[in-house]
Amino acid sequence: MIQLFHVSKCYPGDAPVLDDVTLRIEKGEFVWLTGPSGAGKSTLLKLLFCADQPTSGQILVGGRNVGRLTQAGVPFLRRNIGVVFQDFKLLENRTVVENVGYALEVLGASDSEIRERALRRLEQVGLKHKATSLPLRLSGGEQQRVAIARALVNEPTILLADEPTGNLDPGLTDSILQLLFDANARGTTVVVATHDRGLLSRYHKRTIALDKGKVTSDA
Amino acid sequence: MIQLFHVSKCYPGDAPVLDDVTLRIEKGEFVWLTGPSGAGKSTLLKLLFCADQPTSGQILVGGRNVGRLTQAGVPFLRRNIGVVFQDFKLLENRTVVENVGYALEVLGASDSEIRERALRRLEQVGLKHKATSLPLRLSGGEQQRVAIARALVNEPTILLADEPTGNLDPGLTDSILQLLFDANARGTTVVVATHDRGLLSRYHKRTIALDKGKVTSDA
Amino acid sequence: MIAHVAWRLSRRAAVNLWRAPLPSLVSVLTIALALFLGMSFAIGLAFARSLLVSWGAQASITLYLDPATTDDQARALLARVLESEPDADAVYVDRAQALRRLRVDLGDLAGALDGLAQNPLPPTIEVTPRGSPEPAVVRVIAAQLQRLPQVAQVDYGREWLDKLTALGRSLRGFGLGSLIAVLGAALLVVANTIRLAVYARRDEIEIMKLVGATDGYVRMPFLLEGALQGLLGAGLALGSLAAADRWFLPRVQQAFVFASGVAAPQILLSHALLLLGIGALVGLFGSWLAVARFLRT
Amino acid sequence: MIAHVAWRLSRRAAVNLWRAPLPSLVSVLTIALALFLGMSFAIGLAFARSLLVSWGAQASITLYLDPATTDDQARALLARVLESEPDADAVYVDRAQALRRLRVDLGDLAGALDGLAQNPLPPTIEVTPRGSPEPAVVRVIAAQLQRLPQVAQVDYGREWLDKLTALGRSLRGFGLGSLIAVLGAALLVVANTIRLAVYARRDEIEIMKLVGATDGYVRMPFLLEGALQGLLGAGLALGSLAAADRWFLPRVQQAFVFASGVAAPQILLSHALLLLGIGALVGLFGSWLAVARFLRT
Ligand SMILES: Nc1ncnc2c1ncn2[C@@H]1O[C@H](COP(=O)(O)OP(=O)(O)OP(=O)(O)O)[C@@H](O)[C@H]1O
Ligand SMILES: Nc1ncnc2c1ncn2[C@@H]1O[C@H](COP(=O)(O)OP(=O)(O)OP(=O)(O)O)[C@@H](O)[C@H]1O
Ligand SMILES: [Mg+2]
Ligand SMILES: [Mg+2]
Repeated sequence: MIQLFHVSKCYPGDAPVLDDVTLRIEKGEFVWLTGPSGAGKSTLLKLLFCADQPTSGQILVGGRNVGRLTQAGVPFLRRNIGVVFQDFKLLENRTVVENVGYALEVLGASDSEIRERALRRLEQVGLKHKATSLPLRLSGGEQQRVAIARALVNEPTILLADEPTGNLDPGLTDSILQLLFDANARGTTVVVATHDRGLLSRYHKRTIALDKGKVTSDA
Repeated sequence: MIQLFHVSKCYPGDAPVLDDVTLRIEKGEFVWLTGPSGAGKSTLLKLLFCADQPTSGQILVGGRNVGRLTQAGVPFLRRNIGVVFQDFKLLENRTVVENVGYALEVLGASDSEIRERALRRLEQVGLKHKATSLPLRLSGGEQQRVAIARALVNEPTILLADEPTGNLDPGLTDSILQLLFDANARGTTVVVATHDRGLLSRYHKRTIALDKGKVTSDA
Repeated sequence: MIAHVAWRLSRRAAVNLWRAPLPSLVSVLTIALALFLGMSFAIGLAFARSLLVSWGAQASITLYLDPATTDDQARALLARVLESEPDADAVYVDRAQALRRLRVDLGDLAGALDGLAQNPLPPTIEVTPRGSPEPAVVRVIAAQLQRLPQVAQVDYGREWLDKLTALGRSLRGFGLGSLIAVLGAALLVVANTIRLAVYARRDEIEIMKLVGATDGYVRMPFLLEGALQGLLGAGLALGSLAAADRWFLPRVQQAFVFASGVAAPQILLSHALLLLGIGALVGLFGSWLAVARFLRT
Repeated sequence: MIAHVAWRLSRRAAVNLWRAPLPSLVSVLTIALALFLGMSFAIGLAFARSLLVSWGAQASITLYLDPATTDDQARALLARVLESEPDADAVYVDRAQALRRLRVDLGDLAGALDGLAQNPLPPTIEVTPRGSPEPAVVRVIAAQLQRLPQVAQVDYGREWLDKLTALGRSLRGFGLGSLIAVLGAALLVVANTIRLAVYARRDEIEIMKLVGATDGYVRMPFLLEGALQGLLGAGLALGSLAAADRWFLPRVQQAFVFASGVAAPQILLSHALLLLGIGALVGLFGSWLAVARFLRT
């Protein structure tokens, strides 16, 4: 499903952020991506949904070479990928339910369908009662859960979650992870970047460790 | 140092966010503030540095009644309080060292002193090499550490840290906490809001638990 | 599909206007000012030119008759004038009438005439060409009348007519030139203001793209809002023009008595529609440019 | 302390301009347009009025002499005129000269004169008051000259002089009124544009306050940037005016031949300084209002 061949990413004047990364993630896999702060986890995820281009190397997502996508092809790639951003990236001037629904709106779903599916996801993350709030009125953990609901709402074939539980208490963390596992069980390929050693040890899954842009272990 | 008497905070149309909270934190104490997502931890911290006003109740910080502060008094209160915001709140158009230095700049320190002290703090959080980057170019964990450096840079008498390690790997978490303990040892009163049960169990300190706006335990 | 997307986007545009009115407000105001200026400039120009034309047309030709001319001779002459210039009106003003007029014109200064031993004014025939003849035509008529007997002197304000002609020509060139320059500058400001309004919402554009919206889908609400802002701006400009027309112009009307005969500038429905159309286009196009700028990054 | 804070803030203003040029750019452009419009409006108004005054002043008085007057009589009369009106120039135009002039004036149409059996033009004395006498004064002089012997008719373009007087009066009222209205609207747009520019940086203001900056310290860099933007805007407006003066006006100069004698509008150093001062004040005050709006929340 996801393949990286000798991918490097450099910003001028700095040490490379990703350094010759080669990886293969199969369809339906669940993968932890871990590593210290600044290791390049978020950068790696960004490359997968084409928010940035690698300096060198090739990336295949769902069989397509991401580097060869046209300007018009990018949105269609992204619609098959749900992303939970580390900084949430919620639309400030839209309510919670509108934010979650936006991922469906771009697909051209009908208003009633958007609303129904968005509310269902919000219920799963425990935020149905905040549906009409604006994101700035939410607590950090609530914002994070809205971001998770949005990523899941259109049943993407790939789910990329960047530190999705950093602002959640242990109880919520487990229930959110259960949502990710459920999606995975329905066939979604899931990649979760996390620092939380507790999670890694509680849920044994394939774990890719990055350090200074290099893959240091993969098991 | 910090006292709350029957403090409540309500937003119209919602259940109260804080509900009759009475607390006393002594000078030089180190306190964990914990509770599930949406419990009111961030709101409580906000009230302490006057970013919001309680609906009812009195708050004393350093012997002053926060509710009675004039418009002009607020900045002077804040200069004695270092805050690590849950969403970092870095100035986008200033470099990392300028961001950290800003807390000193408002005190009227000289350019060379600002630079020197800001760089020292950045070194302590392991980011000296990113001093001239803009915050948007940093990883999540790096941004969080900049926020921590800024909170510590002017040796505040009170330090409020909202989820300061949510984006940090365990190694960094420990070294950052060590900085907080050091500040505490130098006399700073420290309040840290966190979800991380691991921290609570590793570092035994007074722990105040909130749930739905009420203090459920304090030990 | 198209219809319900359009409906959804219109709803969103309205909601955005409601939740964050400032950027839209500024765009609307700027567009309104630009259109108001352009429009009043154009109207002023048109008015000034028609004023000049009317002045040129009013240029009457005065035939000063030989002081020795009798009333009968003068009347016979008047008949000849009317006959030879079918496109002109003519009246005979005798010496006594001329003196009375002068007294009235002089007002307080009329005393200066009291010392006159005899009426020094010659009888005149005043010829007023009908229609709005060009200055050149007025000259020919004057030259023809000059040949009539008993006509001592023909006066048709040659000097002034020349000045008006030159002024009219210069208004055409200068006015149009500066209209274009000012409109260009105003458009530049409008485009940049819209860009600033979009800049204030650049995060929104970034997020929309990251969540899988096509460029077109991101652009759409901005275009719609831009067009709406343009329409509102044009409406505001029209409203101000109408208000100026209604409340401001009458106050300076007395200063414009000399312009009686020139139709007051009128805002026609077609002008209003044109202005609304221009407003919508400006808003639309400005938004397009602005969004394109932020879509690229 | 004050000095190094000022230096630091100036540095920051420059850095901000460099890192995020759009908001500043838009403010600068808007201020420039507003000042340019206001200034050229004021200049145009002043120019139009001095043009009118000069036209009024040029109003010469023509004494049509009795056709029977001999050259000697006419010259004696000229001497009397010069004596009685020490503030005026006067020349004698004999009948032959008058006819030659008419031929030249008629140009292509001069043929119309060929059929004349005898020269129908009377001799004239042309009196030109020196200085720029008011229309009323011109009237008195004309009335006095009327009393002289051999003077058949005095012509001083009464009708036109009245129109000019009225036009001048209306320009004063109408022009000043619309100048104020346009400047008011432009200021409104400028203020709102600056507010939008500050709005795009509202997060910054919030963070600064949370980190312990006093309102004054938050405001300072915005005020400085506002003043800088105002200065730049005024500079741009001045530059455009100078450019228009240099490149645009000469092109329409030929259309302005009739205005020879009126000093071309000049941008004086004092005007330039005034404009720069106004620009800085507008930027400063606009920023103050805008920041105050976001400091309160
Ligand atoms: N646009 C950029 N320009 C320059 N450097 C960048 C840019 N974006 C990221 N970096 C650098 O790349 C490195 C890796 O960043 P990345 O966000 O991938 O780290 P991460 O593994 O997600 O860390 P964290 O766990 O702290 O989120 C960091 O050192 C960061 O400073
Ligand atoms: N401005 C506001 N308007 C309305 N409700 C608000 C506002 N700010 C916060 N809330 C609500 O108050 C509750 C408590 O928020 P708070 O940020 O204090 O929670 P928290 O304990 O910090 O949670 P987390 O661990 O997720 O950060 C939340 O349910 C939130 O939605
Ligand atoms: Mg990251
Ligand atoms: Mg919180």
